[in-house]
Amino acid sequence: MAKVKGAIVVDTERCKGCELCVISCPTNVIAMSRKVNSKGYHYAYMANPDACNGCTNCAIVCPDGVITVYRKKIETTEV
Amino acid sequence: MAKVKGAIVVDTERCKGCELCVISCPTNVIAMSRKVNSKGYHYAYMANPDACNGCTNCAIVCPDGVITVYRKKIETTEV
Amino acid sequence: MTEEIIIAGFGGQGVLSMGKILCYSGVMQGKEVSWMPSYGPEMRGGTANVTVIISDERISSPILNAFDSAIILNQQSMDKFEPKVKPGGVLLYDPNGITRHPERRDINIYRCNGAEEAARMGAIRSFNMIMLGAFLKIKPIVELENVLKGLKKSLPERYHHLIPQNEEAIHRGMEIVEEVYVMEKA
Amino acid sequence: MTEEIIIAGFGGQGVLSMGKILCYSGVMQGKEVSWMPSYGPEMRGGTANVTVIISDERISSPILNAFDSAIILNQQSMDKFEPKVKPGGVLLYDPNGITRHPERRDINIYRCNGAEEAARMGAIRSFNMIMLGAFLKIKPIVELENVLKGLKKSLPERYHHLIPQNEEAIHRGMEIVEEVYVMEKA
Amino acid sequence: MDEDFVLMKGNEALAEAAIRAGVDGYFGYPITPQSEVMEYLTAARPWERTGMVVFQAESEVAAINMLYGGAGAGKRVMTSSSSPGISLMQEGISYIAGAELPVVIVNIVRGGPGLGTIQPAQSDYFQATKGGGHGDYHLLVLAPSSVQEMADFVELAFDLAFKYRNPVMILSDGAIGQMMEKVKFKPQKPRWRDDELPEWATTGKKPDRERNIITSLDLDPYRQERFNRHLQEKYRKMREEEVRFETFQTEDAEYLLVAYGTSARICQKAVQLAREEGIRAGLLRPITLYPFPEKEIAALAGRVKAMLSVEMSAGQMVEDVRLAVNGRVPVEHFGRFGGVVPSPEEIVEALKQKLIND
Amino acid sequence: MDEDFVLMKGNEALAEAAIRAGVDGYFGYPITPQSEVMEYLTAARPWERTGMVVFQAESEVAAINMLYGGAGAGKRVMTSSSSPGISLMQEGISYIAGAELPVVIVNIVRGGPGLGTIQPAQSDYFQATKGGGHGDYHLLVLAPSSVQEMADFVELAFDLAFKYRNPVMILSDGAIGQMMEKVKFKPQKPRWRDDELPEWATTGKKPDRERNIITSLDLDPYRQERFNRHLQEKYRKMREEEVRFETFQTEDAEYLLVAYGTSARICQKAVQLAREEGIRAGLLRPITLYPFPEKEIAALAGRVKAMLSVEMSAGQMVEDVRLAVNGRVPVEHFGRFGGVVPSPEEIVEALKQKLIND
Amino acid sequence: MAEEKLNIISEENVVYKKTKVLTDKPMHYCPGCGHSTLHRIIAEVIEEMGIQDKTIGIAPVGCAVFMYDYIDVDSQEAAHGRAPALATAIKRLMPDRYVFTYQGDGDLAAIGTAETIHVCNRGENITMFFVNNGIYGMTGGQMAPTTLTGMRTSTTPYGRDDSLMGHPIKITDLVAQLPGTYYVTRQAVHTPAYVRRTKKAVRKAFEYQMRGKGVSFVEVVSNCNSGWKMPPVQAVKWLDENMLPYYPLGDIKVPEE
Amino acid sequence: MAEEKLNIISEENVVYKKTKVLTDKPMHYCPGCGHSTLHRIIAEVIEEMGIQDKTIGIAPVGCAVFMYDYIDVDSQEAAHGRAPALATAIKRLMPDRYVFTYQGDGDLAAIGTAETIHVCNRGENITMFFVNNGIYGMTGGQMAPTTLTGMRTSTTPYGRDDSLMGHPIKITDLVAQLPGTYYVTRQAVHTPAYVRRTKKAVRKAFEYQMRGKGVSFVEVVSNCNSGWKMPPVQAVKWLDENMLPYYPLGDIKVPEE
Ligand SMILES: Cc1ncc(C[n+]2csc(CCOP(=O)(O)OP(=O)(O)O)c2C)c(N)n1
Ligand SMILES: Cc1ncc(C[n+]2csc(CCOP(=O)(O)OP(=O)(O)O)c2C)c(N)n1
Ligand code: SF4
Ligand code: SF4
Ligand code: SF4
Ligand code: SF4
Ligand code: SF4
Ligand code: SF4
Ligand SMILES: [Mg+2]
Ligand SMILES: [Mg+2]
Repeated sequence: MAKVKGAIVVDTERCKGCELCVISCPTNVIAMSRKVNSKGYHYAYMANPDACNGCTNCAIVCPDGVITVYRKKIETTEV
Repeated sequence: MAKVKGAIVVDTERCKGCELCVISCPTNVIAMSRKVNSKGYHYAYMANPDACNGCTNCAIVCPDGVITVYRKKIETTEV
Repeated sequence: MTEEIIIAGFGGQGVLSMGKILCYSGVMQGKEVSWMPSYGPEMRGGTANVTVIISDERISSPILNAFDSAIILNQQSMDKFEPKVKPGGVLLYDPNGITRHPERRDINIYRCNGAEEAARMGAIRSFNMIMLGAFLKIKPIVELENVLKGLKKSLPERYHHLIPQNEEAIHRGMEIVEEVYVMEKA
Repeated sequence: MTEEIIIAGFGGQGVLSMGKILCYSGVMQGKEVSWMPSYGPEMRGGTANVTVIISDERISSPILNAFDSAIILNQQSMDKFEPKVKPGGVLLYDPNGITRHPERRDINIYRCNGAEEAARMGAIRSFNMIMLGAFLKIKPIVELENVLKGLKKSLPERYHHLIPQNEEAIHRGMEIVEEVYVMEKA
Repeated sequence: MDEDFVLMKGNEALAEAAIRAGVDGYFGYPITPQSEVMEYLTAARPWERTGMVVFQAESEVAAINMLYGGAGAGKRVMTSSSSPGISLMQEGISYIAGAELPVVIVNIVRGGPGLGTIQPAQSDYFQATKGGGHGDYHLLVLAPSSVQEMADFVELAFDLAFKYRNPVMILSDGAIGQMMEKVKFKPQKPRWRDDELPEWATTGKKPDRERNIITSLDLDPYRQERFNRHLQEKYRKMREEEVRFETFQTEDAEYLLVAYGTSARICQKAVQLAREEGIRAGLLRPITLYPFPEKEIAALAGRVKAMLSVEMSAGQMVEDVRLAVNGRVPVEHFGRFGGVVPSPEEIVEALKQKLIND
Repeated sequence: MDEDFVLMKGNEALAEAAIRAGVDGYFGYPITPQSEVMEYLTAARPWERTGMVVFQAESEVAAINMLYGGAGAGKRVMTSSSSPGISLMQEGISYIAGAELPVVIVNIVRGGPGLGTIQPAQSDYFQATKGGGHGDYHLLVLAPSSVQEMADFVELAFDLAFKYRNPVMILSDGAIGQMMEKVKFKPQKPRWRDDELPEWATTGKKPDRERNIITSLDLDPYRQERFNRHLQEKYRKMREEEVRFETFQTEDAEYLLVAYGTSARICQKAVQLAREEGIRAGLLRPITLYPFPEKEIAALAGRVKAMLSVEMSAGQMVEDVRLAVNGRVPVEHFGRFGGVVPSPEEIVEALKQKLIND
Repeated sequence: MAEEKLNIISEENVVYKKTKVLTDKPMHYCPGCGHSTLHRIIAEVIEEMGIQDKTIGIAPVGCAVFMYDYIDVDSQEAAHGRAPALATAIKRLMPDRYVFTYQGDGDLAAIGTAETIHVCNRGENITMFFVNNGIYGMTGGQMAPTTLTGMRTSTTPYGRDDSLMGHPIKITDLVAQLPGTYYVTRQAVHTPAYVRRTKKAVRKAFEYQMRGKGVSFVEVVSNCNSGWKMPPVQAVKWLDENMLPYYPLGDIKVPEE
Repeated sequence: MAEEKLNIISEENVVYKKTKVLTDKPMHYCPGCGHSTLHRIIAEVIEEMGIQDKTIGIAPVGCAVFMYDYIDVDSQEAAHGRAPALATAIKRLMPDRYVFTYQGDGDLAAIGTAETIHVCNRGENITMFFVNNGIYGMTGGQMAPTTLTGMRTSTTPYGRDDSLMGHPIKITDLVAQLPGTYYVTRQAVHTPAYVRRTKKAVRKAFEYQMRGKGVSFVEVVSNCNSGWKMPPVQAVKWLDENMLPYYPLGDIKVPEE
């Protein structure tokens, strides 16, 4: 059976830490880093990467367009 | 029996000859003089004074407010 | 030669176009000309007037306070411009509607019953051409031939058929103009 | 005496109010003072900074290009203001979030781990007072007594209960400030 | 007599000249004594002749900002108004100067301040030449003094506007706008084709170039200062290259009248009258008010005894005359204003009283 | 140390002073760097203290015309803005001058032209002093150079405005508006009662007087000219009576700096630095920019070797200095602009290069 | 009969004469111009309400610029389009006075649009009179935003082309949408019946101000004989046939009371 | 699993990335500001429609003043409130270009009201974007005409008082009344679903321009975290709870097609 797997890449230097992606992710993939970037913002990262299905919600809502989303169908074998 | 009689006085020097009074008089009292006032306007006058019933239409429509209207109940004897 | 003229009357009497035709006539005769109307809301229902200057030299101010000649077509204009004619100058007027006739004795006064004549001719709109003719009779500053050329230039093509009628009016004006008071020549 | 100070960091770090308290302290000590913030949209999400001048004389320009002292609270401000400290001057900074530490050797450099200390004290908002204490330790341009008066004047009445906490923070700052590089006295 | 001459009002001549110069767009709002400009344009249907856009805006504020947009797109656009309307445009004019946009603005001046009168005046000289809007900018200002110049200066104004990427003002007055004189027009020029538009214009970003941006904003004061120095350099170049003026009997003049526009016409007559009285008067007529013919006036200051600035204002250009003369000879002002036009006689009188009796 | 002093931004001090002066109404529109004026006023609730109206208008155009209305009704009304907003007000200002209405307009100048920058500048000098709007009018212009003066000049401005029935401008800049300094306020004054309003105001026609009319219109040019002469007479009187300035070390000065507002503060330091180098410099600070201290500068022209007009502009006030000096000594200009504030050191440098090396 | 007439013309028989709140100065308006009529109506209402000593009128730039010469109340002449701004300040500074604005269609619906919309949105407690003659009268008959489709004016000599200029704007309907207007009505003054109706509207408009209700807005569809280039009688006919169908008379927003 | 992830992150699997019509310059907007999102949407639509080389954008004075730094099209920066005037001229002089304006609520609904109303009445063939964040963001959070009742701003520190300032203006509903607007809609951008819907609206708005339909007007109700003094997540919640009830989302005027 095919399962859809997703991943995001956050341009952390340009992330402004607004957290709109966090609240928009249906699968709670994203959290805010405790570290700050050079602008002083805590930036978003995939805290829970396995849950990402590549729905693009986060990227679409990200004001600064700093998220790139990848998606792939992956064949899995039912256990 | 009482009959209502009217009369108007036109301030001919201030009349601008627009004729709005003429077309507003229900009893066709008013006409425009062939003479002009010092501004060059033909002015309104009571051409048919007997017909005036003092309804004030002419005065009310006169843009420049140059008409004064008088009205009086007059006792007449039916012939 | 410089001739400074005021033409003044009611709006609708053809004051402005009389001035324009006079100017075009001047141009046809190779003169410098200027035409300066009174403008703005005071025109409405009041007087219209135009200052016309015809000269051999470049014209300085188009706005004047004193005139060689005045062509006057109503009482208000008479009141306003009679005092502004230069001593020795010309005042031409149409007596129709004039209640106070000109009184000065240091200018030359002429009368032309233009409105009446225009009505008689059945061509009310030619009134201003009659007055123009009258004026040119008194002050032949432009030749008739150039006036006709000027008329042609100043009228849009579609009105050119009216030129003969206008010409006739000019001639009538020349004929009917009357002296009222003419100063003795010094 | 004239002391020209830049205080620079992120918006929200209390930069402007630190400057204001310093000024009020100066006023209490009978000095002339001026406080000039950076203003406008570049403040948003970027740096906030304020130029404070405390002097015995009337102050000329409130806007300066070189400073006796710089109190620096983030990397951007470090980049911008380290070069603008006058030779022999003072640079005080909080190392939290600083990636490139100051390098000049013609100025005196101090460090105060204010943010960390504020967190430790459970009073994050006292951060700026810790830094103020650190600065006053290095440059005691106003007496503590006047700083407390200044604090009182600059805070609205309803915040006066916070003064003891602020005082404590100032003392903490005085204690924890460290020398990083101090020039030899000439 | 040349049959090519026609008689036209100054306002109309300007409008016809605009069509013939291949102007792309006129945007305006009615106001006396210049409404004939738009009236002529709408009657002449230039959209059929050249494709020119003639547009009645909802206000002068809108009109001047339409100019900004149109000029930013590389088009040749103009407006006309009279004093109160021009005052309303000051923010927009400053923006246009700051964005370095070539536009032509016509002010047919009437007497002020406020609603004032509709009669001719020259009391907007300061506003035009020193900057009625905010910031260190200058318009290039042309002052026609005849109907012919009302026509001729339109194309000149556009040439200068595009040469310098700078707004140009034609500063005239109600007398010249309303009077008819004979005028001769140049033949029709085509409007610019799309591929002739300036390369800085916002015509749509082609793949082979960076996007074009029209703006007057730079928050960084040092860059802003650099930009302002560039503007100043432009103005210096204008002062070097664009000064235009006319002299009349200045060769042997002892007394110099300085006047522009309508007052210059009258001064020419005044010079004649003065000379008839044996006073050796002359006239310098600035055609560009900015840049002002300061060198020429300075040079004449070495030759005449005194100067009189004759203006239909309470005394504005006189400051520029004084700045040029720099104290070497007395400079006086004579003015009628609030809509009054001086006569040649009173100018001669003023010359005698203010300069000679002194 | 005087406990009565408080630290405030110039903008805030002006606002507080307005309340205390018993101002009736403030009408404005936000713009950097002066929005604190309205922000302070709305936070201070003066309507509860004095009944003062504080009103955010839909635009600067509306605001200036609200001033017209309010002042026409005899009330003490003011606005504040910064350069682009002040440009938008030019028509309204000309109307106010033409209707002889006493209002106070505050311009916290920023760098231009156009949207420019929000940093401090002095490039609206011409607009303020010569007339940015149309017609022969003048504002009376006060130039504060400290937060204390921002406060003090409000009441002064209203006094002068009502004395002359003329708009008064407080011309300041972003530095003075934004900086905090110590300031001391006068006690609260009451607002005028209805029966204290001027008798020309439109307060409602009482049976015992003719109706009052506020207008700037008179179509008759001769009456309009008469009215303009009346205005000119008023300006003459201002030049006679209202010139304000301050000098600093001019007694023995060989070189005179002329500067106002922020640049005057910096020049004071420059004078000290220059004197440390043995250059006998002095400073004249015009406090009124119109009327300009021309007599005082003319007098100094007899004593100093040269003058330097120091401005945060490309050179505007320098013209007034030159006009006052009238060629007797060299007058140069030094400016930083577009939002850049000069340093005392570069002023000394300019003094040496432009005046002494000459 | 002659005796009878003489008899009638005496003070006690007067049933209509010019109100004293109109001055004696002859109005400069063209013959038959509706501005004159509306001036008279306003003056009559001010007299009848006895509020002359508390009323401040604001004249526009437009033909009515000289309103202050005719209506005998304290008056201000506003810059073109800005009467509502003046009114806002005056009313807020003197809430117990009656403040009215008087504007033409160019003034109110073109250059002054922003002030019109915002004063109506804010609900300033004032009375606004709006004379819609579909043209710029004062400046010589140029197109106004309210000029009818196809109408010839001096800037639309071939007739207004809506595809270029948009449809004639119904600003009165627009302001009626705004929460700050309390009473919005469209009237006319070219027949005695209309005059009577308009007078009632004018009275209401002032009475609502008395009661602090916000903006009362009275549009008067009027004629501009000069701009339309028609004699008055023809103009009012044209008005009936062309203006009124597009600008129908009647109340647009009436208070629920 | 780690391998799988690596596997996924490669060009061919990209399902969303920043459009090339946005430049690489980081936007200066505050964290979470809707301006950024709307910029991105507009840029995406321009890319998708392939009209970058024919589009001219007009930036306002307001936080979006630097739009020209981010959206990679030829751009002009208008004076405060005047973007519609610029657009009118540009479109009339270059009818085959795509012209859009972008304005805030102060810009479009306060100082620029007259230009807004008239461009919409004339039906200029342009696309208008209107970011309604109920405040003057750029200048530090002063009241806008759209500021909600009771909302605190830096010029209404005790909350907007409608009895003094009038009700928050619904300018979008107003322009929908005008005959020159063809498509008028109110959208938002603070959730993925809203972003998707807004993108469709933006696309329509440009397509109608392509078809010469007049004004397409897209309001975006947005947040101003700095002006509202709230962190972004709280701001969008506040937006949902306060702005949207007063400014309900959805189409206001849709063409009958
Ligand atoms: C700023 C400004 N622009 C233009 C004018 C010229 N102007 C005077 S009245 C007017 C229009 C008048 O039309 P309207 O408001 O409809 O009044 P009406 O005369 O028709 O009653 C115009 C454009 C002006 N005085 N001021
Ligand atoms: C003529 C003028 N007046 C005022 C300003 C100051 N100003 C700049 S942006 C702005 C308002 C911005 O608010 P808005 O349009 O809502 O945009 P936002 O920043 O909220 O997106 C103001 C008043 C200006 N630049 N020009
Ligand atoms: S693509 Fe979807 S699932 Fe993956 S992080 Fe983004 S919002 Fe969450
Ligand atoms: S939405 Fe974008 S900017 Fe905001 S936290 Fe997420 S990645 Fe960062
Ligand atoms: S009062 Fe009536 S009847 Fe008499 S003239 Fe007037 S309109 Fe006619
Ligand atoms: S309505 Fe009045 S002005 Fe007109 S003709 Fe009659 S009396 Fe004369
Ligand atoms: S021009 Fe028109 S509006 Fe003006 S007075 Fe004449 S008719 Fe009335
Ligand atoms: S101030 Fe408001 S509108 Fe401006 S960028 Fe910040 S959040 Fe956005
Ligand atoms: Mg009208
Ligand atoms: Mg906003």
